[in-house]
Formats: sequence, C-alpha cells, structure tokens
Amino acid sequence: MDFSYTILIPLIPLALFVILGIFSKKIPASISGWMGSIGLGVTFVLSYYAAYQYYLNGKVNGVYQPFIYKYNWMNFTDKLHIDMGVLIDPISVMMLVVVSTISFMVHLYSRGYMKGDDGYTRFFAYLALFSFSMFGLVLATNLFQIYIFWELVGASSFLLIGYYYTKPSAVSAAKKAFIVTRFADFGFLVGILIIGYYTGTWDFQELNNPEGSVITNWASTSFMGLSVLTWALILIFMGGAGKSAMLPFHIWLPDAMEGPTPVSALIHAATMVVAGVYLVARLFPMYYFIEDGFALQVVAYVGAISSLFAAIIALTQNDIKRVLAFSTMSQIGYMMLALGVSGYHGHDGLGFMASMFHLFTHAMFKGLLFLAAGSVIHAIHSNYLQDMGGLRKYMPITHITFLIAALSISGVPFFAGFFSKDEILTAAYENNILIYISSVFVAGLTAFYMFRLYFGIFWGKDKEYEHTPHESPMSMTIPMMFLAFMSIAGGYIHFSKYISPDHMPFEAHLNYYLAAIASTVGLIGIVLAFIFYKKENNLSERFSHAFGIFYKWTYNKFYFDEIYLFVTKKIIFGLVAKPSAWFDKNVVDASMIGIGNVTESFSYKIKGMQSGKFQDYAMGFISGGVVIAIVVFYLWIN
Amino acid sequence: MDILSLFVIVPIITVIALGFSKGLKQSRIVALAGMLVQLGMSINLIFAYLKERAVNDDIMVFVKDIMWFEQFNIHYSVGVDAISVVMIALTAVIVVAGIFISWMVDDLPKEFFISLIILSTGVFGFFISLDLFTMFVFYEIAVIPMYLLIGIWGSGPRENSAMKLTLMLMGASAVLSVGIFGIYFNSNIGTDGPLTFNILEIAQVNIPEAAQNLFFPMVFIGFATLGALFPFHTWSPSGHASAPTAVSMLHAGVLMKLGGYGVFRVAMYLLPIGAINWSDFFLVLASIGVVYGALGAIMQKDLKYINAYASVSHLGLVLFALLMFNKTAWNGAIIQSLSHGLLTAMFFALIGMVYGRTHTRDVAKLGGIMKVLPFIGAIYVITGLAYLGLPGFSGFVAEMNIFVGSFQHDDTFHRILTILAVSSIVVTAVYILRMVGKIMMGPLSNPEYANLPKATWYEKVGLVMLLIPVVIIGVMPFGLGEMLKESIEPFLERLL
Amino acid sequence: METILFYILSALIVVFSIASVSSRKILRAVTYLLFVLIAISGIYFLVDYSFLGAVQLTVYGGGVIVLIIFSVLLVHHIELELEVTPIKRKIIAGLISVVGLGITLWAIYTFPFTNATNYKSIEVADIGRKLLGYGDGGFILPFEVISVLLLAVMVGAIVIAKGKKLNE
Amino acid sequence: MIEGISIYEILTLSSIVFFVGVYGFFTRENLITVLMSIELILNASALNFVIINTYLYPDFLQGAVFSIFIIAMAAAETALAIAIIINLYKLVASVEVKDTEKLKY
Repeated sequence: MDFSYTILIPLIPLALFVILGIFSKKIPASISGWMGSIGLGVTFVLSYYAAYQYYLNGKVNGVYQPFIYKYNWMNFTDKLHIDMGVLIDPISVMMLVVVSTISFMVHLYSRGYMKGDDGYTRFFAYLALFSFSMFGLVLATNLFQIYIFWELVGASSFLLIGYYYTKPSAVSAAKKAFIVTRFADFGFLVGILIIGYYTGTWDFQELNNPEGSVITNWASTSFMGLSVLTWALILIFMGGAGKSAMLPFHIWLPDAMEGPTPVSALIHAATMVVAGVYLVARLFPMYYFIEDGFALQVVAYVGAISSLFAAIIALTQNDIKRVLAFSTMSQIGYMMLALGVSGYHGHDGLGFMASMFHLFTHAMFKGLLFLAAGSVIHAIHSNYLQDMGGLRKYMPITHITFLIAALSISGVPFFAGFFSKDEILTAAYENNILIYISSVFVAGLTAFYMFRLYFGIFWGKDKEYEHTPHESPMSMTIPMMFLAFMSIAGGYIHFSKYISPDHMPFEAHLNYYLAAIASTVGLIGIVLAFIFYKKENNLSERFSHAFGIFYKWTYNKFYFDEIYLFVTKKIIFGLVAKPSAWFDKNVVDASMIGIGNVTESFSYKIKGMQSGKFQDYAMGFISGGVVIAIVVFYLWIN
Repeated sequence: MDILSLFVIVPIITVIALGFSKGLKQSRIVALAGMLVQLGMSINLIFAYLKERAVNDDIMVFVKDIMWFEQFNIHYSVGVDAISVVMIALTAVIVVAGIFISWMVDDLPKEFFISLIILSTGVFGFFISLDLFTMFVFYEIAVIPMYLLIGIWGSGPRENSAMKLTLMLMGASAVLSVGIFGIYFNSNIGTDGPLTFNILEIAQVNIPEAAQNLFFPMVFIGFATLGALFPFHTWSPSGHASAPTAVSMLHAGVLMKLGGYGVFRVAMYLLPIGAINWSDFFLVLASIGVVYGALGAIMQKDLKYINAYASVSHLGLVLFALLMFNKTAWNGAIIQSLSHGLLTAMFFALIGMVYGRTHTRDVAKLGGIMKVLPFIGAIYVITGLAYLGLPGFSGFVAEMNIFVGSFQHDDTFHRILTILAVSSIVVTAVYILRMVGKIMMGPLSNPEYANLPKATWYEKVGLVMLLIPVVIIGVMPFGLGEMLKESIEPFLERLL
Repeated sequence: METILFYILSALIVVFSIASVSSRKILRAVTYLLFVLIAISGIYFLVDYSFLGAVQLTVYGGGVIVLIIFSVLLVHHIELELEVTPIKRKIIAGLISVVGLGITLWAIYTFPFTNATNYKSIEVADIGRKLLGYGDGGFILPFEVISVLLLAVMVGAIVIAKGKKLNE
Repeated sequence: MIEGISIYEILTLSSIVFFVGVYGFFTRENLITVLMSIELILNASALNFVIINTYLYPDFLQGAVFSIFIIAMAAAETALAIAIIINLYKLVASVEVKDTEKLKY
C-alpha cells in the first residue's frame, strides 16, 4: 500500500501559508477565504481517504502495520539525527481525521465569522500555518520532529491568540500562552536530550518496540532512585502538560480565549491542546513498560486532578468561552487519566483506546460548542452570560446544535460522548477506584455546568437586546450542523477495532452497570442545572453565598494566576532579573569603568610630577642616578 | 590574483573609489557596487570551495603565502576552510544589508562609507588569514574604525561609549598580543626551525603544557572579550546603543563573531592542552553569560540594550558550545554564529528603522507600531520568533546542535551547565515576547505615530536579504552541517 | 707648608660654598661664591697650574661674578631676602646630596689610584701648543668651535636680553 | 702635586663642592642663585679634570685643556642664562622658579 500522498496533507497548508502570508496585502478577502477552505477541503478528503484505506487494509496478520516515509533532515552525531517524514499508524491516521475535519470546518465557519475583518487574509494565513504544524506534529516519525512541530503550533497559537493585536489583553494572553508552554517545552527538550543520549535514537519505531533494546534495558542508568528514562518521560509529559493545559500549566488556556472564537474551537479545544495526550499516546509503550509505568501513574494522577480542578472552576465562570476552556481542560484530564490507567495487551488497552476515542468525540462536540458559542457571540457581541438569555427564539440552529453538543459532553446515552466517556470510566474502574470516583463526580459537574450554560444562554430571562439577534449565515451553520452530526454519529464507531496500544484490534463492550451510574450522575447534573437556571431565580446566588469562601476561591480559579504572577513578577523579575541587571550595571560595568577611573585618577596624581620646575626634574635625574649607582656598586661588590 | 586576496583588495579599491566620489548619492552607489561585487565573490567562493574540497584534502584550501617581513618570519598567508567560507558569506551579506540600511546617511556620507568598508576589510582579512600576525593586524583594522563610526555618527553619549568600547577591546587585544607572542616564541619547540606565526605550522608543534596553561587564558580572553564573554561584555550594550544602525548591525553581526572564530581557530587549535585545562572555568563563565545576559535583557528599557544583552546571551552560547569540545556542539556554535549574526543584524536594522521614525527606543514609549508599519512589524515578529529559536529558522538548528552536542558529556558538571543553558530558551522567549508585544502590538501609544512613513524599498531589500539565509539555514540545515563538520574534524582531533 | 695651605683653602671652599647655597641674602651669596672661586684658583696655583688659576681669577672672579652681580642688581633690591625653601624639600635635597656624596666618596676611596711618579708642572707654552696644535692630539678644532660658540652666545645673549619692548 | 696631599683628599674636596652645588640647585628658589649653584658644580668638575691630569697622567694635557674649555663654556652659559633671566624678568616681573612653571603638564 502506498501512503506517500499523505505528505501532501501538511504541505498543502504550508503552501497556502506561504502564498497568503507573502501576498496578504494583495489577495482580496473573498479569494483568500475560498483558497483556505478549498485547500483544507483537499486535506480533509485526503485524510478520510487515508483513514479508509488504512483501517480497511492496513492490517497484516491482524496487526496494524506502520508506514513510514522519511528523509534525513539534520545529523547531530553518528547515531542521532532528525528525520522529517510521515508515520502512518492507527493513532496518527485517527488524528489526521480529527485535525482535518475540525480545521476544514473552522475554515468554512471563519469565512462567515471573520467577514469584514481587517486582517482576513492574515487570519487564513495563520490558520494554514497552524494546520501545517498540527499535521506535521501528528505525522511525526520521531521525537525531535514532534518537538519541531510542537514549537510551531505554539508559535501559530501565539499568532492566533494575538490576532487582535491592538487589544492589550489579547497580546498578554498570547505572550502568556507562549511563555507558559515554552517553559513546559523546556522540560520536553531536556527529556528529548536524555532519551537521545541514553537510547541513541529518537525514532518512534525503535523507542516503542516492546522487544527493542530501549524498553528492555530501561534500568541501565538511574538518577535519584528512578531510571533516567523515567525522568525523561516525566519531563516529556511536562511538555505535554504544558500544551494540554494540565495542572499546573493550565493558566494560559482560559486567557487564550482572547483569540477569535474559530481559533478557540480549532486550537484550544480540538487539536493543539490534545497534542499532549497524543504525545503520551505516541510514546505509550515506553510509558507503560519503563519502570513498570511509574511515569504513566504520574500522567494518570495529573490528569485526574486536573479534570476535577477544572470542572470545579468551570461551575463559577461567567465568560462562556472560559467555561468552555475549563471544560476542555477537564475533558483532557479525562483523556490523560484514561491513558494513565491503561494497560498494553488486548483488552487491558481499553484505557488507551478510550482516551483516543474520547479525543475524537471531544474534538467534535467541543469544536461544535465553541462554534456555537462563537455564533452566539457573533450575534450579541458579548462573552458574558449575564448579557444572554432566551436566545432560542432568535437562533434555532445554534440552539439545537449547542444542545446536541451539551448532551454529548454530559454523557447522555446515545450521544457520542456517552460512549467514549463510558469506556474511560470502565478503564478507570478496572484499575484505580479513586480515580474512578473522582471521574464520575466530574461527569456530574460537567453536566451541571454545561447545562448552566445552555439554560443561561438559550432560556432564562428574556433579555431586551439593542438590535435583535439573528441566526448566523449559512457559512457558519453548515459546519456546526456537520459537527452536530458527528457528535452523535462519532459514538457509533467501533474504536477498539482500529486503535489499541499493541495495534491489534480487540472487542470492547459497553459495561451497562457502569454506564447506568455515569448517565444517572449526568442526568442529576442536568436536572440540577434545570432547577437553578431554567427560570430566572436567585437559587444560584443563595448557593454561592452558602459556599462563601469556597465559591470565592473557585471564582478566582484558586488564585493560580495570582501565584504565577507573584512568582514571575516578584520572584523571577524582582529577585533574579532586577538584581542581575543591577549587578551588571553597578558591579561588572562599574568595575570595568572603575579600572578606567583608577587609571585616570592615578594619572592625575602623577601628573604633579610634571611640575614644570626644572629643579624637580633635576632632582629626579640625580636621585635616579644615585640609585643606579648604588645598584651598580652593589652588584659590582657581589 | 588568487581568489582570497580579492576579498581584501576589492574593499580597498572601493575605499579608493569612495575617496573620489562626492555626496551621498555617488558614495552610496560606489559602496554598494563594491560590496555587491564582494557578495558575488563570496557566493562564488562557496561553490569554488565545494569544488576544491572534492579534490583537495588539506585543512585549508586556496592557500597563498607571501613573505611580508622576513626578519620575524611574518607572512601574508591566506587560506580558507568551510568555517571561514560561511563567515565570509555572512559578512558580505550583512555589509550589503548595512549599506542598504544606511541609504540615507546625511552626515558625512563619504567618510561613513569609507569607515564602514575599512571595517569590513579588517573582518574579511581576519577570516582569510592563516598567519597569526596578519590576523592580528586585520583584527585591529576592524576594531579601530569602530571608534570613529560610533564617535562621529553615533547617538546619545557616543564619545563615552566609543571610548569605552575601544578601550576595552584594545585592552583585550593587548592581552591577546601577549598570548600570540607567547605562541610565537614557542613555535619552534622540537623542530629547531625558525619561529613562525603560521597557524598550520604551529599546529604541528606541541607547545609545552606550562606555556599552554599560561597563554591559553590570554588568547581566550583576548578573543572572547570581543565575543562578549561575561564579565567582559559591558562594552557591548553601551557601544551598540550609541552606534549608528549599520554599525550596530556590522558590529553585533560580524565583529563579535571574530571572538568565537578566534577562540576556535587560535586558542583551541594551537593550545589544546591549555584549552582542556581551562575549559571548566571558562565554561562556567560562558554559561553564566548565557543565563545572565538573558535575565539582563528582561529588565532593559532601551531596545538596543535588550538586543545587546540578548547578544551576550546568544554569543555566550557560542563560547559555551566551543568549550564543549564536541563535534555537534561546535557545529552548532558555528551555525549559531551565523544565525545570531543575521538575526541580530535584522534586529538592529529594525530598531534603527523604528528609531528613525519615532525618535525613541524606550520600550515604555512605543506601542502598536505594527498597525502603522505593517511590513516592519511583521518582520519584527518573525525576527523575534526566529531569535527565540523557532523551528524553521536558523536559531533552532543552531541551538539544537549545541544542546544535543553538550549533552553528550555525561558528567554532572556538564549536564547541569547544559540544562542551565537550555533554560535560557525560556528566558529568551520572555524578553523577546515582552519586547515584541510591547512595541509592535497593543494600542498605538502615541497618536503622533499614526502617520509614520512606511518602509522604503531599500529598507525592505536590506531586511529580506538578511531573512532569506535565516530561513534557508532553518529549513535546509543538512548541507551546511555536513560542509562544516568536515572542516571541524581536524580541529577537534587536536583536543581529543 | 703646602699641606696646610691646602687645608686652609679646602676649609674656605667648603664653608663658603655651603654659605653660598644657604645664605638668604642674594648679594652675600654672590660674595661667598666669589670666595669659593678664588679659593679654587688657589688650588690651581698649588698644583702649579698657574695659567688656569689666572684664568679662573679673571673669568670667574672678574667676569662671571660681575655679571651675576649686575643681574642681581637689575632684578632685585640689594637687601632682598630670598624666599625660604620648604624644609621638606631641603631635607630631601640634602639627603640626595649626602647619599650621592657618600657613594661618590666610597667609589673614590675603594678605587686604587696609582699616582704617577714623573710629576712635572704644566707649562703655559705646552698648553698653548696643545690648544692650537693641529697634529696628533691637538685641540685646534674644539678651540675654534668654542670661539664660534662664544661668539654665538654673545650675539644670542644680546638678542635675548634685548627681547621685545614691553609696549609691543 | 701638592706636598703631603694625595689625590683622595682633593677628590673629596671636589665631590663636596659638587654636591653642595647639587644641593643648592635643588633648594634655591631664585634663578640667579640656581645659576650660582651650577657654577659650583662646574668648578668642581673642572677641578677634577685638573687634579686627575696632574696626579695620574702628568704626561698628557687633556685635563688641563678641558678645564679651560669648561671655564669658557661656563662663562658662555652664564652670559646666556643671565640674558634669559633678564628677559624673563621683563616678561613675568620675577625670577622665582615657581613663576616659570610653563613646562607644567
């Protein structure tokens, strides 16, 4: 089978970026939107074709075979080198489908959403750059290639968050996103260096081979009680946590909502933020086998805590995009914990499969939620829940699609989210009961805050709007309808047939007992939200008063931003950077200037010797003569 | 006429021609023509080198040797390897870009271009020299015009900065000359031949360890001061801040590279044992410089100061990599030199353009420039991203080579320093984004800026000229890496 | 007899030379100097070099001292007291002089001079022949040069002393 | 040759005169007195020439001749110096050394 055409999938957006970027002033808005959409449409088709071809025919002896096309890009040492290429295996093909679907939909949607904006062409150029980087990341054949595209998605995320670059909040959000993820990438890079040094390769095929030398010899060197490779994996996960907004690197994600809404849908909901999950999944055999999965446990706990933490914060936020952002973080926590509790062989790999499954369905419904939220924001020009209410009358399509997505994410039966979430809960239940309980609780919270949003936006009080909101144009509603379809249909794909850690299909069945618990919890959340927010009432205020300090902490996101601000502003800037600048000016530079000053003042001192009095000169001359005479005689005697 | 000496002769001819030209228009055309010829020759040199390398296995090719001063066995001796070839190309690109950027120098244009080209003559001469003495002479030729260029065409406290810069560099070259004479007087140990300044001949001699230990730090500090080694970097911020744009470009872009190049070609090649014995000490200094320069850059308010400290950090990385004695790291050091040269030249050019329009370099006073000057703004953002090591640009290639190479040492000392150096990428991101975010993005800080003139054609040409090699190295590093590694090998062998 | 005379002369020379450099009245200092010069000419007479003694008397005692006295009178009041030199300076100068003297004397006394035995007095005729001789060891050239020099000095002294008029 | 007096005594004398002159040269504040100190120094050296000639090399006359030259030079020098002093006096109305520090710096 030949998959070499997949190389086109990243290259088409790259070409688009170059053309749109260089000629951004020359190309009129109408053309650039179409160019972007058509280009991504082609990648969409190619991705689906690749998926069709691969999942249908990619098996040899019941095992999915990887297809690799690569060439040498840069040599470091005799062993270490960076290759550029494409790796076709089950998860990368699945990611191709996700990324191309969402990207294509967002391109279509943006044509309507960004209409009339100054930087229309620039926007599509950035989107193309992002798509290129994301495809490159997904298709990477080795760790360093992933890192390269990892940085590039970070940069395009920076550009897109800061798209409204005249808005100070957008600029600072963009900076924050880049710097926080960059800090996490520092860990990633050190992890890569460790792996490179101790294993001599970055190639996924060699690293991930369960019988290969890397995994069988993991204990060769240890550092502070753990194998160096475990350290490397934890550091790599640090990079993943940064990109996927896991605790404690999540602070950039809510702020990143300053970007245009289609960007939030594409980058900060569906694709880039799950790169961390994808990274762990990519290296899953290493995580699983090295040190008996110690690093994997770290992943599981970080994922579980993040999901709980984010769900709690999401309850109190008023900016609808921020609620969705915390929801994203919470759902990614789900995926992480699913990976963390997963096994490797056969049915043990359920967690892995569930994580990928959830990644897929989440991309669909969360992308949809963002697009619908964008549609609402587009209509009433506000992000805040207080400004909304009763919109179902004005925006029927948005209303219905939002409802579908909300039902899906809440895990209501027969929607996509139900199936994937159920697999995750099953996997958690089988491995770690603590994580399971927390996850079920999070499921309830998710249902509650999603329906808080839903009722708050589309029901609740009937607001008086300055100008009557109206349904968004076709260019925006069609992608939403497509994603709504996927948010239901996506659940009926038998993921276990396609994706598993050992690339061998297995049978996964719905655990009706667990599914019933989860759906009940979800329904309780929905009912609670119905009571609180269906009609305008003061129940919610009374509750928030009852919780008092806890509510305040939650509302302020547990003061994480403040802690970071304190650390960066006060400690790093105040206690490190400022003193070092001071040190430079007043010690290093001053000592250099001091040498000059000493020379100068010394010369002022000895300038007096040039007194102009010939007697002084004669005195110097004679005493010099006397001294020389003494020396000469002294030497002569000896 | 051999192919290398032309690199010195063409600038001299240009200077003479400039002497006969009048006014801005004539002199800039003459300067540009001369330097375009130079650029063409340097591109030609790359291909000629590759062709010659295929049939010639010597360390240096195109070697030419003329007796210059017989009594002390001083020769005019030239030759190149891949490293000098790329450095020459870098210099030529930056000089041409610098001439484009100074297209509108209104104050004594003829003298300005003459000084600029004399400076570049020194640099070209330095890169082709194989004889320590001529190398030193060219080094001084490159440093002296700096004083005039900053003192006459500079801004701010220019006399003071020019003096500081010149005195510190002269102090360094005094130390350096002691070191060079130290090498010279040990150059016939074991051979009983005449004393020699020729690098290749000295490399055949094993200078006694005691002498190496004594002279290595002298040569190293003498060169590394030019490469802004901590704590001898303080001439660079004030010097750059006061220098005119093209001079900052040339200085940060090329002249500071002489430091790393000299360390590589003289200090480490001729005094390998000294280098090994002293490496830990200087490694600590270099890595302090890497982090410290980056931290210093965070707190600066003047754009040029930010960039000067950033240079301290990035060139610290070059010295850091050189002291790692590792092929990959060395390869990275050379690519970093190229990359930093191009990027910092771009930064200084951009800062000069912004300054020329707004008359301020204070970060606090600038804001939202991108809205008014989209081209400059876009290039500024690209340069910033390239500077902080984004893949696809040369900085990434260089830094990754350095980090991977440094990480091949498996003792704790080198590891910790490597991780420290890696951490600078985070700090770099902080100050670059702070600068870009503050001055380019955000609301327009001053309504007077709303009608700033757009970028002119010569500014665009200058910037694009610099950007192209950055992207080429960043996207296609393979050829360059292979070409350099071959030339690094004989130098590395001396140390292992 | 000669010995006693020498010691007397020596004592005079030393005492008056010291007085000459330390007197605070300038005219007295000149007078003491005159005594010193005369005493030195006495020594020339003692070693039978009467021609030089005579020259010393005429040129120094007669010419130079008169010249100095004239200039003193031109630029000073007769009773002018010289400025007192700072004591620190005196001490340093004295120290240098004493040390210098010490080292010189030490050098003199450690060097074994071998006195010539064929002593003879210096005849004026010999000196004349020597000065004007152009043969081997003749001093005609320096002699002429000195003459020219004296002439030049004479002219120069006039030119310099004349100087510019004050109103110019 | 003086009866009973060796060359050492006379050289001692001339040395004393020489260094007294040196002392005067250093300490005197007035140009004319400085000039007088120089006369002392010159006399001491002239004396040395004569004495060394007479005591050590009576066959030669170089020392004697040189002392004549020295006296001639001294006279010339004095004349010139006094001319300069008088000129200086006209310019700065003083012959103190401290007023003639134009060589300074």
